[in-house]
Amino acid sequence: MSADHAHALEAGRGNDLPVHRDDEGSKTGMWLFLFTELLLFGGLFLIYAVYRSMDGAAFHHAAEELNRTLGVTNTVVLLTSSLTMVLSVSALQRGNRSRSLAMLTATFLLSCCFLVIKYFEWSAKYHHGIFPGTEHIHALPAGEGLFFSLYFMMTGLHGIHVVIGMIAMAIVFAKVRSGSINQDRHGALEYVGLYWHLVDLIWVFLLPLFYLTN
Amino acid sequence: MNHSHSMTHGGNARPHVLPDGLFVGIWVGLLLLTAATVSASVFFPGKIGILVAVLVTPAKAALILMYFMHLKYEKPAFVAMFLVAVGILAIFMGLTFFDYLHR
Amino acid sequence: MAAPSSVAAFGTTGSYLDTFPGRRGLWGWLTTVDHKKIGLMYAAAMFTFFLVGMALGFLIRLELLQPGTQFIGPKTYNSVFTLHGVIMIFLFIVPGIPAILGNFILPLQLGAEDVAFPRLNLLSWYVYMVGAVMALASLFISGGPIDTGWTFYAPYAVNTQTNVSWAVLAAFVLGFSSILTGMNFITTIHRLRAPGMGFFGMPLFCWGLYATSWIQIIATPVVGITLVLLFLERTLGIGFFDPSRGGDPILYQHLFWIYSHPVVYVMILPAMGIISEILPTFARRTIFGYKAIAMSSMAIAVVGYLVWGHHMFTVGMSDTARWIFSILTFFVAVPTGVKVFNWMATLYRGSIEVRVPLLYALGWVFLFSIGGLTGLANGALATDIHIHDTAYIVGHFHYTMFGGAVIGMFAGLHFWFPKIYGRMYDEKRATWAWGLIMVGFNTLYFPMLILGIMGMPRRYQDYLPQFSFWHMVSTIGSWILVAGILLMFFNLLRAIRHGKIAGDNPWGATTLEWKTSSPPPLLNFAQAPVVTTGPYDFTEILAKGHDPEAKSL
Amino acid sequence: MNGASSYSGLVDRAFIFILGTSILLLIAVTAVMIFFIVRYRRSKNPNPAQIEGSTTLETIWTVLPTILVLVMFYYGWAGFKVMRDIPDGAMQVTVKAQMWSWLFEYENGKQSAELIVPTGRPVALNLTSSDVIHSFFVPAFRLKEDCMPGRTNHAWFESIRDGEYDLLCAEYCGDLHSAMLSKVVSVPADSFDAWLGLDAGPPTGRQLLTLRGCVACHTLDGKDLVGPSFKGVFGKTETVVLPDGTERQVTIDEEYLRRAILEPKAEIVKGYKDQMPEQRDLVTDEEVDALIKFIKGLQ
Ligand code: HEA
Ligand code: HEA
Ligand code: HEC
Ligand code: CUA
Ligand SMILES: [Cu+2]
Repeated sequence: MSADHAHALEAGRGNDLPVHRDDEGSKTGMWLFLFTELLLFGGLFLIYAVYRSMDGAAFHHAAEELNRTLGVTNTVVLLTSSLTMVLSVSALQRGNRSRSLAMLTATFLLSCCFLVIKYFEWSAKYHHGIFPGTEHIHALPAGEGLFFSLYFMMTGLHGIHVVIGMIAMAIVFAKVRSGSINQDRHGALEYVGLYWHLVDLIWVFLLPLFYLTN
Repeated sequence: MNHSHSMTHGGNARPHVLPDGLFVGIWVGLLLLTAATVSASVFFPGKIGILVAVLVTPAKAALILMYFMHLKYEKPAFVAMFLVAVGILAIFMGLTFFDYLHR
Repeated sequence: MAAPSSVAAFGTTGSYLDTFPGRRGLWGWLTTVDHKKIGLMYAAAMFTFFLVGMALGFLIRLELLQPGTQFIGPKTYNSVFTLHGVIMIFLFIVPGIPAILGNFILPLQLGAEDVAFPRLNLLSWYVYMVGAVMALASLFISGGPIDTGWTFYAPYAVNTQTNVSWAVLAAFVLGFSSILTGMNFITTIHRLRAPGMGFFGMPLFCWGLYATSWIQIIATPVVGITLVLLFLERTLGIGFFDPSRGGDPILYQHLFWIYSHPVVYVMILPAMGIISEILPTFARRTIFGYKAIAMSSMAIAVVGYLVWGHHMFTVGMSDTARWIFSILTFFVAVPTGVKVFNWMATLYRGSIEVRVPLLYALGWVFLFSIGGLTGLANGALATDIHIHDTAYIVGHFHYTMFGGAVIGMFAGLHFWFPKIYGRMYDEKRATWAWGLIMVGFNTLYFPMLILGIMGMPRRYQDYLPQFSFWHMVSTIGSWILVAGILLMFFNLLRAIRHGKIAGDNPWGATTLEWKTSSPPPLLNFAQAPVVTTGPYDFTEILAKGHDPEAKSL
Repeated sequence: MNGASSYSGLVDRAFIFILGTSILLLIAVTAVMIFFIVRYRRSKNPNPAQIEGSTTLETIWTVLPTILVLVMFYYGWAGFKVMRDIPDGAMQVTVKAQMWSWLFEYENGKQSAELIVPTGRPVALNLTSSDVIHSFFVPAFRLKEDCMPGRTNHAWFESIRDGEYDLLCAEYCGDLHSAMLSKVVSVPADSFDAWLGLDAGPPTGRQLLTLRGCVACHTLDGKDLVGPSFKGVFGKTETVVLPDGTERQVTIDEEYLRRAILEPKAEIVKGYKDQMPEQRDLVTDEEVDALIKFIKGLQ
């Protein structure tokens, strides 16, 4: 029971209970959430492993269609964005707000860059008729069709995560600027960072599975 | 304050902040490792390329986890929980392959 | 812990149920972040679905009264058992005990004001409701009610024209709700234990919830992605589970059971926790082998991840995988056995008072033992080949899910009812309801075990004449059971308003939730509890000679 | 129910051991429970003993059940192993499951809708499906194995007694799952050989309706099942729905019947669902002719 709780009640927030400040607890929650994310992708990794073990040759063959340069570029982009992200967090922890904001902006721009490259990659595939549900993909040998389905599912799910990460970045950006996230209360920025590194971590695995397979 | 739990105060302690140079170093390391995998797959496609990827990718993941995600400096409980999650994922894979590899 | 204003003082006295300054009425409920009210909101929603699910089960039995079509044709029958299964599993029993009793009791037992993330807790409820509404919507939106069985096996679920797409998305959303609850509980347990309460000082119900939560957060995402893929298979034709595109329907089953086996322990572990609370209370002695019971919950959760293949012994898995999954399956039985034996030892030289919660707990031990022991014949290869997908399996899982998880929940409801509402139900009537449930239950489900061994397949709308007799017995059992369940609900609902005032600790129990008033105040405790003894230390109770009504049934 | 396959005894032995042990355990647990409740009721035993636990006891009831379940596993595995070891030289039968009928094909190409087998000779089954998953289940043989689309599963049995045994579909497969029944008929070896060798010429239209599983969905007597009855369809005028949703009137003639059988998805009879499997690759031209001829004659 705390004074600010009483305050909250008086302020007419009704029976909203105060949320205790417990950074360690929030961090625990965040990591647990990351585990579920990991396992979400885990299902797809499992499918990948099974079908590759069943028809490895088709996977090698199909992977030649993918653009390795773009894949590697995107890896560099994401790794760099992870760096700027972590620098943003530590800047705020040292109390350097403007540097933190700058680094966050850099991260955001890098993730835009990632998505743009991804867009060109996907649309090139799309124009070649390689997309789930098209005639072309159904005409391919079964193993190659599965490879492309996996490619779209896994990079697609990853892409969704990138977008969610960017939205989260935008929100914390506003809060850092307004000061509600600050040197003393930097949890939210840190958790967005953790999330972002996870997105990066998953990409680290996607790179060899898709782009370096041929 | 906070009568219902004792650890709260410890829980909100100032974090220890790692030097930026370390992060940049990790980043360079990650790029080098990426370069290693990519060149292995270009110049030694096939077994060696795959072997390098299999060895290097987890190393990259470990760097991200330990430093960027700060896991190295968290309480051991966090590391343990992480290992549980990854371990169970490995079990899912392993047991499934008792089916697929022995058909 | 000075409470500077009268409003704040309200948070630690009075009842959480009373109208509270601020938001009132329905709005007050829908925006509350109080774990107790959220628990009751889950109860309202879930028991409604439970009744619908039971009514569907009742219809199944009526149709199976005799061979031939009584009044439900094959198509309708298929939708009825599918909905029955989907409602019971995804809407009721998987989230059930954690969301209702876990929410209400966990923070109280830990001596906390609330769960770690109260707002997230409310969000889980809304996510649950969205999932539930989607599931119900799938009945009416084009295509008609799903007819795949709760397992959604590919390729049937990919080909059928009924509305599988909505239903699997609903299950995905519901999964999210249960992940959020799991995260919340784990964090609560790690962070909000009262001063003096170590991990091994927690009541065993908390251990049950802890193990459960881990299963929820690790296994649920796997089925989540699987169901999304099933959806995409239907809409885009991605081919993962479609043999004509090189996909493998067996892989779907692997992914489905990777989640759906562990999830049976999500249902049962909290129920086991409830039993571990009730037995010591009414035997008035400390539980036998606290550590073994706590650790066996964790062991069951871990080993539970290793056995999913036992649902797939006939699908054409490799023989190696079949025997490995079989032997692993048997290892789950061991920690469960440890629990059962420790519970029996807890009764030994106790001072046993037979009250309604204890009756439910004892009934639970009997029914769940049948359920678990019948699981052994499923786990052995030669025998499972014969009984797989027969009425024997239906018998097995009703004994475990209904006899175990649901009866466990009933036990918990009767145990904590006086805490939740501060009032006591009519114990005589409750005993009658219990008797009817026990008799009806066994008359309903035991014949299924016999039918299955005779070779009666499950999901059959019609059957061969040699199965008639036991089907009829089973249907009659369902009538008895209905009477018992309705009587039980009537009794509890009536007591909410008309029950006698119960007192703070009517059973003479020892865990923290009994040390606050009944019903508890908004912030649970007037005085921050500090723990100095183990959870089942009866010294104080015995010294007081505490015997509020000194009566035994 | 008596077992009728060479290995049913082994399966029954596993059942007896596992269920027997289980019943004993159940009785023991229940009896102990009731005894304690009565013996230590509060009126009789007002002062409870606070026993925290006992490592010895707990070890015992961890180790003993472990041994017990390992024995159970062994019995289950022993029975199973025999089921999986298909004897060399077993007679091969291909089992084709489809919604909602069974077709058995022998090595010499002979087809049958019931599984006729020689008593005392091992029969190896190659199980497949042309649509969704079905499961081949003969309770008397203690045998069950799924029929998977896109792959072939294997099983075998040896009938030890002449007789007719129920054959059921044990994997849920849609509307008429519970009607997907057939029989295994076990006959003496010499009469089996005679039957198998008997060449009755190509199957007639009537026989094809059963062999190809048409009668699972269509009746010959005017009743509606999943599809329209064949009785009196020829010459009738009815409405069909094309894939793009437009409707059209057709008069049923031979050409229409051919289309309806080979490419059912092209024109769906109004009021029915698109459920009929395409027969294009399943029936030969002669067979279609025979089918059409037979349907024509059903007035
Ligand atoms: C709450 C739910 C619940 C629980 C707790 C269990 C518990 C167990 N289940 Fe069950 N099961 C289901 C719900 C559950 N099950 C459902 C829903 C299905 C069907 C799904 C579908 O197809 O639709 C199913 C199906 C199922 C199958 C697949 C059958 C088939 O389809 O062919 C198998 C196979 O091994 C199995 C085994 C077991 C075992 C070994 C346990 C063990 O955990 C049991 C352990 C308990 C005991 C053993 C009893 C108590 C112990 C003693 C009295 C001590 C002494 C005993 C010894 C150690 C020998 N179950
Ligand atoms: C917790 C889980 C749970 C519970 C409690 C139940 C409860 C019941 N189930 Fe359940 N059952 C499942 C889970 C459950 N079931 C699952 C998962 C399946 C598998 C589905 C599948 O194959 O996919 C299944 C399948 C299943 C079958 C097999 C169908 C088949 O394979 O062909 C049968 C058959 O008898 C059956 C019967 C019953 C009955 C009679 C009840 C009894 O409890 C019902 C007793 C009835 C009452 C107490 C009714 C009370 C109320 C009223 C009569 C009126 C209510 C009024 C209003 C709504 C206003 N169930
Ligand atoms: C799975 C169920 C199923 C099976 C098996 C099946 N059919 Fe059909 N059949 C249908 C349905 C449903 C329709 C109506 C919809 C349509 O026109 O496709 C139909 C329509 C028909 C029609 C058109 C009838 C009319 O009134 O226009 C003919 C002819 C026909 N089937 C013949 C056959 C033959 C011959 C076989 C076996 C080789 C067969 N069917 C097997 C379900 C089935
Ligand atoms: Cu075929 Cu069920
Ligand atoms: Cu299971």
